This record gives sequence, structure tokens and C-alpha cells, in this order.
Amino acid sequence: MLLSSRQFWLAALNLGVIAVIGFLRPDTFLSWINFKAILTLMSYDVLLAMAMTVVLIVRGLDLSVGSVLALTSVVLAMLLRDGVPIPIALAISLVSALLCGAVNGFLVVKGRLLPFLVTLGTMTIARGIATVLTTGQYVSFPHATRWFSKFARYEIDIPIGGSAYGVPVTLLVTLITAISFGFLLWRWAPMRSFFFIGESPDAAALSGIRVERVTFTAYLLSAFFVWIAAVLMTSANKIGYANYGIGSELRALAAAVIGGASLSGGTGSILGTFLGVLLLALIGNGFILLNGDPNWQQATVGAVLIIAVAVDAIRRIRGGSE
Amino acid sequence: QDNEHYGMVVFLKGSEFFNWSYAGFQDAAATVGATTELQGPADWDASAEARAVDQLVAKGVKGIAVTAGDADTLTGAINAAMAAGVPTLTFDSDSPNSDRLLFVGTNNYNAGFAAGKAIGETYGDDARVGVSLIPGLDSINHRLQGFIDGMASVAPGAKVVTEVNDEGDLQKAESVNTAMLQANPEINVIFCAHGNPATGALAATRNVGRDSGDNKVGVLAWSIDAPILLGVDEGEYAATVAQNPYMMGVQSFWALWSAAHPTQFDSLSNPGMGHVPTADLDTGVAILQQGNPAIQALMSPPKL
Amino acid sequence: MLSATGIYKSFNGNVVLTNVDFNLRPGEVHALIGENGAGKSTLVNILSGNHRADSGVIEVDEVEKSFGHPLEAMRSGIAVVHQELSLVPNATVAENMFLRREITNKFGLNDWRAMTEAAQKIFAQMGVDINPNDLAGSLSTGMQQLVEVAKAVSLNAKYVFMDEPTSSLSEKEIQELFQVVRDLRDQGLGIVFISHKLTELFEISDRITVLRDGQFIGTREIIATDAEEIISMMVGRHLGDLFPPKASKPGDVLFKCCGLAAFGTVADVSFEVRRGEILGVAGLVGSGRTEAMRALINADPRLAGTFELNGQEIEIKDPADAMRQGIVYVTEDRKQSGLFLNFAIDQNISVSTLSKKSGRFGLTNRTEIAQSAETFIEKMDIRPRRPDARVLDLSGGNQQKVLLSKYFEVDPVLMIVDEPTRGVDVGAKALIHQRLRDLAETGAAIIVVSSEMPEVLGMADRVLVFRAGRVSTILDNHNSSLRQEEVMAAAIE
Amino acid sequence: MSHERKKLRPVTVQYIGLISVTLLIAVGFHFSFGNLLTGANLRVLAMNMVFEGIMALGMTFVIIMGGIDLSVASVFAFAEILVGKLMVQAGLPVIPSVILTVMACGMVGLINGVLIVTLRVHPLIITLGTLLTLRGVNLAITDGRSISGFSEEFLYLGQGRVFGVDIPIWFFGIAALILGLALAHHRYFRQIYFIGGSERSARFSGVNVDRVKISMYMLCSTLAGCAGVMAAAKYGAAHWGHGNLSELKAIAAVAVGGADIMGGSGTIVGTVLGVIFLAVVHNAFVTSAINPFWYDVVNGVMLLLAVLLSRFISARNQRELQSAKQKKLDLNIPKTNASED
Ligand SMILES: Nc1ncnc2c1ncn2[C@@H]1O[C@H](COP(=O)(O)OP(=O)(O)OP(=O)(O)O)[C@@H](O)[C@H]1O
Ligand SMILES: Nc1ncnc2c1ncn2[C@@H]1O[C@H](COP(=O)(O)OP(=O)(O)OP(=O)(O)O)[C@@H](O)[C@H]1O
Ligand SMILES: [Mg+2]
Ligand SMILES: [Mg+2]
Repeated sequence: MLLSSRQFWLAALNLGVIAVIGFLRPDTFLSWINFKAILTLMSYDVLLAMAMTVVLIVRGLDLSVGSVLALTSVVLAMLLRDGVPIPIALAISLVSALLCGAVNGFLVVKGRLLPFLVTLGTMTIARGIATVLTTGQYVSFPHATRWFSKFARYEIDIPIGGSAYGVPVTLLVTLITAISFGFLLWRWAPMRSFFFIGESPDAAALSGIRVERVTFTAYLLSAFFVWIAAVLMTSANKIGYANYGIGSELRALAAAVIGGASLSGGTGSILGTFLGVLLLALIGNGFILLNGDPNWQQATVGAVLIIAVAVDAIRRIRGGSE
Repeated sequence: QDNEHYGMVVFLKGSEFFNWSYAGFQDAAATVGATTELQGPADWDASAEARAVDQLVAKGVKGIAVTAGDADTLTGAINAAMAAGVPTLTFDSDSPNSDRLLFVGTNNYNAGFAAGKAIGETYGDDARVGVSLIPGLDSINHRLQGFIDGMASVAPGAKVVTEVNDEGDLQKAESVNTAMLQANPEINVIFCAHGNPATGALAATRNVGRDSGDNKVGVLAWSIDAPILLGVDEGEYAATVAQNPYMMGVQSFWALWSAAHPTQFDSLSNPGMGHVPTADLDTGVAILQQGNPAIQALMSPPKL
Repeated sequence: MLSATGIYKSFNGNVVLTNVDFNLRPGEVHALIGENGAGKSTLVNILSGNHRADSGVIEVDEVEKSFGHPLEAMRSGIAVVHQELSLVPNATVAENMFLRREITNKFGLNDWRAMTEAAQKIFAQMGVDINPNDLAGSLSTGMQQLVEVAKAVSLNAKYVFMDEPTSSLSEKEIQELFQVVRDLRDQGLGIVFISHKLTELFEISDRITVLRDGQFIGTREIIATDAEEIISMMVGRHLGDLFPPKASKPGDVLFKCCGLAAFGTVADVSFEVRRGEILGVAGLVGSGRTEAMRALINADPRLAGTFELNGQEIEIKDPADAMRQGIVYVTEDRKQSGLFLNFAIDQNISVSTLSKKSGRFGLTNRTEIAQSAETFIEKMDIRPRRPDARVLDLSGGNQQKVLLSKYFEVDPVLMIVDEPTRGVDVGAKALIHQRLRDLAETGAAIIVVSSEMPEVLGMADRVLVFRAGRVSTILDNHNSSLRQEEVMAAAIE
Repeated sequence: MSHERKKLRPVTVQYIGLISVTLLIAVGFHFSFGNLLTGANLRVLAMNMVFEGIMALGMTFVIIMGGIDLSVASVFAFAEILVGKLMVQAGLPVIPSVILTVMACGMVGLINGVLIVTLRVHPLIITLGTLLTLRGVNLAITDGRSISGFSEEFLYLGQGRVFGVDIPIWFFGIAALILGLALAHHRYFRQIYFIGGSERSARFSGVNVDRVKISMYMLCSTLAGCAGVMAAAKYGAAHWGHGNLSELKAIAAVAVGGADIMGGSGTIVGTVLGVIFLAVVHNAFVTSAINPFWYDVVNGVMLLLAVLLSRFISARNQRELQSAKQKKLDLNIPKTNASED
């Protein structure tokens, strides 16, 4: 079965929301421009939520995704500002992101500390360093090669049917990353071990899985996704900023959980996470399209989270084990 | 004998705007050999500012300049500081019911008025404005009121169509403004009522394909951040409202310094302290458009 | 008298108990027996308020009861020693014993001293040496079992259920426990005793009730029945031998272990195993057998030890490394470190061979996974016969079969099995023994660690006896001549 | 009997470590920068952390139980706003307003608890949901504006002093004392160690797990509500942004105090020490006027060091236990050598 029932009802829910908003505001909502905007703008959240999903599957947690995003973007922007060639700047920023992931992974795996505490610590530290580096100011890089500050928003025309749809590079990169990683997670043998580790680390070890190494890899992978988001965000906004992604770790967690990941590990999928982010984005979008009170906008994320887990729990309790 | 020491308290510590203020504060202090420090939370939590004020009083600074993240929340702390004999004033965001010496900053209503007037003059009665803001901040409310009045003063037919909450976040600003433009295609101006959303709002115009051409949505920024100044210079933004945060810092310091050094005349409002201006100091705004020479001057932000 | 009549119970539509009658008189030990999944634990759970029956009547001393929570059952004088230990590891023994019945001082606060003393008194009565101030988690399984019994005693319960209390006890501890059980019976308590070990039941019980597939088969007076009858009631058929014949001819030395040591638990363990041989490992609980085996594959840090496989010196860096070289260890703790409880049977069986089963780009091959699961469901007689059934919903014995299948699937050359049949019914036991012997016959070597002496003697070609973290001796059993006393002597001494 | 404990328990070691480090920082900074250990500064120091401290007390119970409550920060702000609305906008007198507010906050805990036990979803998720929702509600019902104009009697709750000590600090001290005593010695509260250690076992032992859980979430948000009420009185204003991220500070304090976030261990003494430690570190930063941007970095490092330390201590204890066994093992060389046939 391709869709577990969780993903199925999430997809249905998304379609339901689309139908409702589409019915109420057909002119503005049901346009490629609007969908393009929704999808592109949720790209960063998708990447961060993917980063969260990977570690959730191995029974971890990464509260530092938002801070690492900020730190990575700051590092990248500062290097570009100082005239470092783009490939080198990208490489160094990747290393700095992976370093954060490695610290998380190391402390969780070798220090046997709880991921919650470890990443709570690194969350504070990473943003702290980003702020120290920039004293909180925007870092722009007017002298870096032009293409870098253009590419994330560059639109590639993809012909579908008769007409061509312009898809921004940000969205394209995110989709490609999500689809290829989602596929690997679903079918690639080495990545299947993530699920076994999350379900029972002890049993996984005795089943010949190198638990420590694989768990560490999950944190690195998480940092890698954050790096992609940081590069796209830095390019799209043309600045590095120490306050990027504040609060995004909680959004990412919410989305991943709505998508079926669990803090007790062993479950989660990229499709589910994507649908979770999409749901939150659609509701936020619909809120504005329907001219909802902007004050209530913030409450929706929490409410959607609670409702989503409640629906799932009721389904689970009622439907029993299967 | 220790140097005289003065403190500045801000919210969103580290934001470029307050860095300008602090630079002014620091530079002014340096001319008389005084030292300074910057305190406050990196987020919107005004109660943390109140605690920072308490802390500075306990530390025994000579004077405190505070920007009130929330007017009421800081009243108590400012009053306590004044009662303890530490001259305290507000800058940029006021706490009008407190005993502060005075307020140094942009008169937000006036600034909003100027901005509204500029839009009214450019777009006339056709102006349909969407506002990107954080609800509930007094300063922003005043700006908006000023904006509405200013615009009405020259173009009575112009209208504010809707408001969206950008939560002070770049990313968020882009999504809500995009949606706003989608929902209200008649909008032809986005008024960013504070510093953060401008890049997001501009990106939003691009997302809906209205960043150039006849149908272009003009973005009025409220910021002197380098990327935005660059954008103004390149014609991406319609204009930006430039406050004068550096001068806020400088004036704040001098007022505090004067209060801490009594001369032959007492302060009119706070006997026992030195003589300070008896009215609030408006540091003014400039509406910067493409080609304005001030842009180049502001492009290199201060080093702290 | 405690009686249950016409009990029905189903989980999500799966009927687990149908029309079960059961009664327990004061002053008797009543054995409950049945294959894995027959519904014994479920019955206990219903009688002790942990689950609610779908229908049926429960009477305690002629009064009809309906328990909604274990506490209510406790108040009616019912205490349970559960199949899985239920002490809280990081609280003291005394606090565990008196939870919810704390002795308090005049301020309403806990009176720790009084509780310690009360606990000491009970332990003294039972004749066991346990410090009430120790953390429960620091005790061995056997000790914890005794604490649970003590807890039931301290409840002044009239009816005590013991769900497989002996499955992780040594012979000596079992005898201690039996003594306690007899004392309690003589004091007029009614005791339900669940075990898969028939000999034990004949030794301790007065009556015996048999369940099969959730149905009540019958109750017999123990003096009026025999093992034959009980087994046929249990399985509904005649059973063959419990143990397969011994190795026809052991081959060359396959694996050699020299000077194995683990910090604080195991020292200087050396032995060798031959192809086609089953090496039994006996010893008292806590003698370090499990630790030694885990240290062998470096699942727990090893202090020292060198190994030879097929005459070649090898290194074993971690369990994965061991598995790569064909050495596997099957844990005694299937729930914690054996199975992926929330995953399906096929997932569990294929976990170690995923890469092998995957195609060119390392993509998993779903049909092959399902096929191998079906093979094992057939071969190991796993129920339910659906590869996609969740392991959590399986009974203990079937879980054990899934666990073993996972390692059979690897085709190991050396298989170390720790307590291969803990909590497994007789029918399943015979099957598991046969499968282990089958593997040995293909030229693999097998090490069977077991606390059940008959199992060791019935399975092993040679028996390695542990005592206090060291090898006490290695005894020969090729012609099944070894006697229980010899092994015990080497284990205790 | 020889049933007495001779060894220092690991938690004791952690407490001693925490106290010494705290003192070291305080004294060190006092002598290098002056004015840390002055009366005025100590008061500021205490007031700086007191609201998070009160939340941390409640959090301790929840964490020992194996749960977590992220929603305290929004409950805190909610209490401020509600008490403000009741008094300033509805014109209720002080006492009923405060009681109603605290009860309403207890209700949030009730909702948290009920959702957690009925849905069987990890408390982190449920309370994240309530955190986000309630924060949105706070923003919406105030339109983002602050509420002020409290009466003098009410302000006394936050600004008044008894024997020169502020009321919130009294509240923290007394609450810590009573709750600490109850947690250590009262049977109802002892149950949470069992729930945290093993929920299943607790249930089998007759603990009404669901009820205890719900009551602890209620306790936690009630305390957060009390903190919020006093904070409104302290600042003379209620605002949705107040107490932002204080849930993380409260959790950090509990963790630094040596509680296991997985549940089963932790004490009020530890939490109080954790609160004091974090307060001193923060204060040392401010008084020394080291680049304040470094504060977050140091704070994060401190948290990691503290949990590493407790990890290290428990590992060492484990090792000592093993050493004793190893000695026994070394002595116990068998008389008969392993014999092969
Ligand atoms: N909570 C549950 N949910 C679903 N099925 C259950 C549950 N508890 C037990 N079962 C099923 O009920 C049946 C009886 O299980 P039970 O544990 O009572 O067997 P048992 O006789 O104690 O077996 P064993 O000897 O292996 O302990 C099994 O098929 C089991 O899978
Ligand atoms: N009397 C005891 N008091 C405290 N701890 C004990 C006692 N007996 C054993 N232990 C501990 O319990 C654990 C069980 O040891 P281990 O698993 O090696 O024994 P085993 O021989 O494999 O027995 P089994 O697997 O049947 O329990 C060891 O960590 C041991 O230190
Ligand atoms: Mg059972
Ligand atoms: Mg063992």
C-alpha cells in the first residue's frame, strides 16, 4: 500500500481545505500564482520539517533546526560579503551546518544525553553565535556574484498541458529533495534502519544495525536539510540574518507530528510531513484570503495540531491495532 | 574614580535599528569619557526589559535610556529607577504614563502622517493600501493613524484596504503579504508599518507578478537596513521612511548626561536633576526615494 | 471463594476468552495452564481489574463484583504477581511494596522507618534476605519476583495470582518460592499459579485448570490426573518428544573463545564449540551467563577476550560485526531488545537481511520480504498466519518464534540463544528445540543459555556451567547421561 | 542491621556541585566586577528568575511523572491578561479576580491533562498545541495591546514586600517548601515517581494514573497562573509577549537541577538550586557587562555542561558499583579449573 491511512486522511483533509477555500474564493485561491506562492513559501518549512522528521524517526528530536538555519545563513552571508568565492562559501557553510548536526549527534549518541536537552542547548548556542557574529544585524553581500542572490527566485518554466508554469528554483529544489529523500526513506535498505532504531534501539543493535553510527547520520542528515533551507533563504532574501527561523522548530515539530511522526520514534514519512506543512500553510493562506482577523491567525497552528493528533488518536483507539 | 556608566535597554536586541541608536549613545558618551552598555531581550518580551532596567539600577548606572516594548509594562520599572535617583528616559517607543524624564524619538504620528502624505501625493485618490504590521504595538498604531490622516489630507479618495499580521518575521511577512495581494487585487501600495516586513512585502509583489510594469505594487518600507536602502536606490521600493535612530541615541545620552550633572538651574520636571528639555524631542523622519544622497550615507551601518 | 462464570473477552473483535468458568478456593493452589495465547494472562487481568470482561460474572466471597481498576480488586483482597515484572526500578523496595497503602505519620506524611520495618518483618517471615532500602531496579529478576510476592503477602490478600513467576527463576529460587507459596496456602490463601512447566505444577498445585484457544477445557484434581492427560487437554492432540535426538557426530571446532571478561560481571571465560554441536550453558540466575554472551558480541563493553572462527583469529567489534561473520545472539528479553513490537511480522523477520534482500540500488524487495516471512510462518507455525500482523498483538510464544525466525533468516554459523523458550508452551517448545537442532545439523554451532535444567539437559551435547561470573566446569552429555544434580553441584558449590 | 546507606548518592553529588559552581561564579564575579553580592543586586537577581522559578516548581512534578508542559509560558501570559480583564475591564475586586484567574489556569491544565490521558499522545505535542493556541488567544483577545490600570491593592501582590523581601519571592520560597515536603514525603505525590518510573507498574500497583497525571498538569498550570498574576502586579501591566520562552527556562532549571527528563527522578531542592544557578549566571553576565550577545551562548553551554555532569556522575556511580563486583570476581577464583573432555 502506498498511502498509509494516516497519509490518506491528511491528503483528504488538505483537499477538503482546498475545496472550502476554493469554493469561497475561487478567483484568487485557485490560481497558479497563489499555489506557487503557497508552495514556495512553505519550502523552508518543508525542509526544516523534513530535518525534524528524520531525527524523530530515530527517536530523536532537533530543536536546533531554526537556530542552525540562522547560523548557517549568517556564515554563508558573511563569507560572501567578504568576497569568498561562492562554491567555497557554500562548502564552508555546509561544514558549519554539519558541525552543528555532529555536535547534536555526538552528544546524543556518545554522551547518551536526551535529544530534547541537547538540542535545547545547541538551539540557544547556535543562535547565540549567530548573534555574536553579526551583533544581530543583517548581513548583505552586495559585491558577491549576482547569480547567487537571484537563483532562488529564478523561475524555470515547466510545460504542463498547453501552458507553461514558472516554478521557482526554491520550490524545485525542495520538491526534488523531498521526493528523492522520501523515496529513499521508503525503499532504500540502509535508510530503513532508521525506523528500526526508532522502534527499538536495543533490538536494532542486536539485529546487526550500527545504531550509533546510523543515529549520528540522522542528525547529520537533518543538518544537511537545514543547510539547503539556509542557502535558499539567504539567496531569496539576499541577506543573512541571526533571527531567521525563530520559532520554526516548533512549527516543524508540529508539522512532522501532524504528518504521522511520533516522539517515540519508528514512524514518520516525508509525504506525511509534506502534507502536514501544506495543511498549516493552506489554513494560514485561507485565513488571509477570507480576510480573517489577523489576531487569530497565530492560534490556528496550535489548534490544527491538537485537532490533527486528536483525530488520529480517536482513529487509532477506535480502529484498534491495525 | 570609575568612569561614569550609562545603560541602554532595548527589545529585539541586536536589530539593526537599535544598533544605530546604541552607536549614537556610545559615540556621544565617548566624547565625555563615559562608558555604556546595552541590555534587553532579543525578542518582544517587554517584561524582560523591565527586569533589565531594575538590574541597571541595582548596578548603579548614571542614567538609563529605554525603548518601551510595551508602554505599561515598563512604567513600574521606570518609576522605580527615577525614584532611586537614576535619570531615565524613553527613546523610540514611549512609556507616556511613567515618570520618565522625556521621550526622544520619532513622533510616530507625525512620521506616519508624512508617509501617508507622500503616498497620497504619488498615488492620489487611486491609492489602495494594504498594511503589514504587528498588531497591538502603540508605536505602530500611531503610525497607522498618522498614515491614514496624512493620506486623507491630500487624497481623500485613497483608502486603506486591509491589514495583515506579519509577526515581525521576514518569512511570515512574505506569505501574508502574498496572500493579501491575492485576496485584494485592488491593492497598489503596501505600507510596511515597521522595519521587518519590507523585504517580505517586496517578495510578495514579485510572487504575484506585480513587481514591475503598469500594475506594479509600490512598497513603502519603514527601515534603514542596507538591503532595503539598496532596493530603494534601485527602484524596487517606492520609498522608505528613514527615522534617525543614531540621533535618538545621541540625544538620549545628552539628556541623561545633563540630568546627571546639575547646573545652576534644576530640571523643571524633576527637581534635583540637571536641566533637560521639557518637551519630547522629535528626531524626525525623511522619506527616501530613489536617488536621495542620504541613502549612500546610511549604507554603512555602525560597528559596535 | 473467588469465582468467575461465563467470562467473554475480545480485543478489537478478536475473541480471546469464550465462556470461561474458573473458581479458586481459599487454602488451595490452583494451577492454570494452556498454550501461548490461550488466554491465561487475560483471565488474570480480568480477575484483577486490569481489563474488564465483555460479559460474565465475577464473585468474590459470594458477592458480585465489577472491577474497573486494579485498585478495586486490591480492595477485594486480590493481589497479582504479573507475568512481566511491575516494580518501579528507581523507588526503594519498601516504597514499592507499600505504594498506595503507605504508613503515614500524624502529619499525613510517609513514615519511612515504619515502612522499612514492616517490609523487613515480611521478608524475615518469608525467609528471604532483601534490603527494603535498596532500589528495586538494583535487584535481580528473581529477587524482584520475591518482592512482588512479598507485596502480595503484605496486602493481606486472600487471593493471589502468580502469572509465570518461575519463568526467570533458578531452581534454588523456585524452591524458595514454592516454600513461600506453601506457607501462604497453609495460612488459608487461595493461589492461582500459572506456569508452562508441568513438573512444577504437579509439585505445587492442588487443582489444575486447562484453557485452550480461549476456551475452558476442564478442571482436574491434581491427584486424579497426570501429565499425559493435561497435555492432551492443552493441545488437543498427542505430543511427540520435547527434545530432538542429540548430535549425530560433532564436526571440527568452529569457534573458540579465550579469556572473555566483562567489567564486574564476567571473568576469564574460555570455551569452544564444534560444528553441529549444541553447547548448553547452565548456572544460577545472576551467574553472568547473559553478560558473558553479550560481552562476546560486544553488545555490552568487553574487557578482554580473543576469538577464533574456523581456526582464524577474529575480532568482534560490535553485534553488527558479529553478525557479518555469522555470529548472532538471540536475547532473553524479547520485548525490550528482541522485537520491534509495533512493526509487522515480516518487518521483524527481515530486519537483518534487508540489504541482502534488496536489489541493485539497495532498494528493498517487498515480495521477497513477504515470501521469507511466509516461509517462517509456515516453518515455525507462527500465529496468526498473516505476515502483516503486528508483533505486539501476538502472544508471548509466537513473539518468541518471530524473534528466532529473524536470526534463522541470517543463516548464522554460530547462534547464541538466551532462554530460547522462556514463557513458551510445551508445543511451541518442542518446535523451537527441533528447529535449533535442525540448524545445528546443517553444520552450525549453537549455544543455548537456559535456566531450565531439563532444557539444558535435553538439548545440549555438552554443558558449560557458570558460577559467579566464571566457568565452573564443562560437562559432557553426548549420550544424555548427565544428571541434574551434577550440574547443580557445579553451579552452586 | 547493615541496611544503612554509606555512600553519597549521585544526586547529592550533583547538588554539591551545583552549589559550589553557583557560589564560585557569584564570588568570582563579585570580586572581579564588584557589586554582585549587594543587597539591591541580589533582590534584582531573585526577581529576575522568580516567575520562571515558580513555573519550574510545577514543571518538576510534571517532569518527574515523565511528562512535560510547554504551555506554561502562554498560561503565564494568559493569567496576566485574564486578571487584567477581570479587574480593569470587568471591574471585579481583587480577590475574586485572582481566584477566578488561577482557577481558569487550572482549567488549562485540566485540558492538557485530559487530552494527554485520553488521546495517549506525547505531552510535548499536546502542550505544544496548547502553547501555540493559547498564545494566539492571548494575542487575539487583547488585540495585542497591554492592559494596565490596576488598583494599588493588586499591585501589592507583585511589588509589596514583607520583611524587605518581595511577595513573589515569598511565594516561591513557601511554595517550594510546601511542595518540596509534599513531594518528598506525601503519599499522593510519591505516586508520580512510580508513574515516571513505569506507568504500567504504577497502574498495577493501584495508582490511578490518569487522575494523578491530570492533577499534576493542573498543579503545573495553576502555579504558572499564580506566577502570571504576580507578574501582572509586578509590572503593573498585562501583555501577551510577557514570559516568552519561559517554558524553556523552566525546563532548563529542572534539568540543571538533576531531574531526569525521561521521568522517575528529580526533587524540588534540585529545581530550586537549578533556578538559583541560572539566575546567578544571568546576573553575572549583566553586572559584568561582558558583551551581552554572548549570554545565550554561555547559557546553552551551561545547560549542556549541567546535563553532562549529571550524566557523568551517574556513570561514575555505576562504575563504582561494578568495581565492587569486579573485586568480588577477582577474589572468587574457582577451585576447579575449567575442564575439557
Ligand atoms: N491488549 C491486547 N490487545 C490485543 N490482543 C491481546 C491483548 N492482550 C492479549 N491479547 C491476545 O489475547 C490472546 C491471549 O493472550 P494471553 O496473554 O492471555 O495469553 P497467555 O495464555 O497468557 O499466553 P502466554 O503463555 O504466552 O503468556 C493472545 O492471542 C493475545 O495476542
Ligand atoms: N542477588 C543479586 N543481587 C543483586 N543483583 C543481582 C543478583 N543476582 C544477579 N544480579 C544481577 O542481575 C543480573 C543478571 O545477571 P545475568 O543476566 O548475567 O545472569 P544470567 O546467569 O544470565 O541469569 P538470567 O539470564 O537467567 O537472569 C546481573 O547484572 C547481576 O549482577
Ligand atoms: Mg501470559
Ligand atoms: Mg540471562
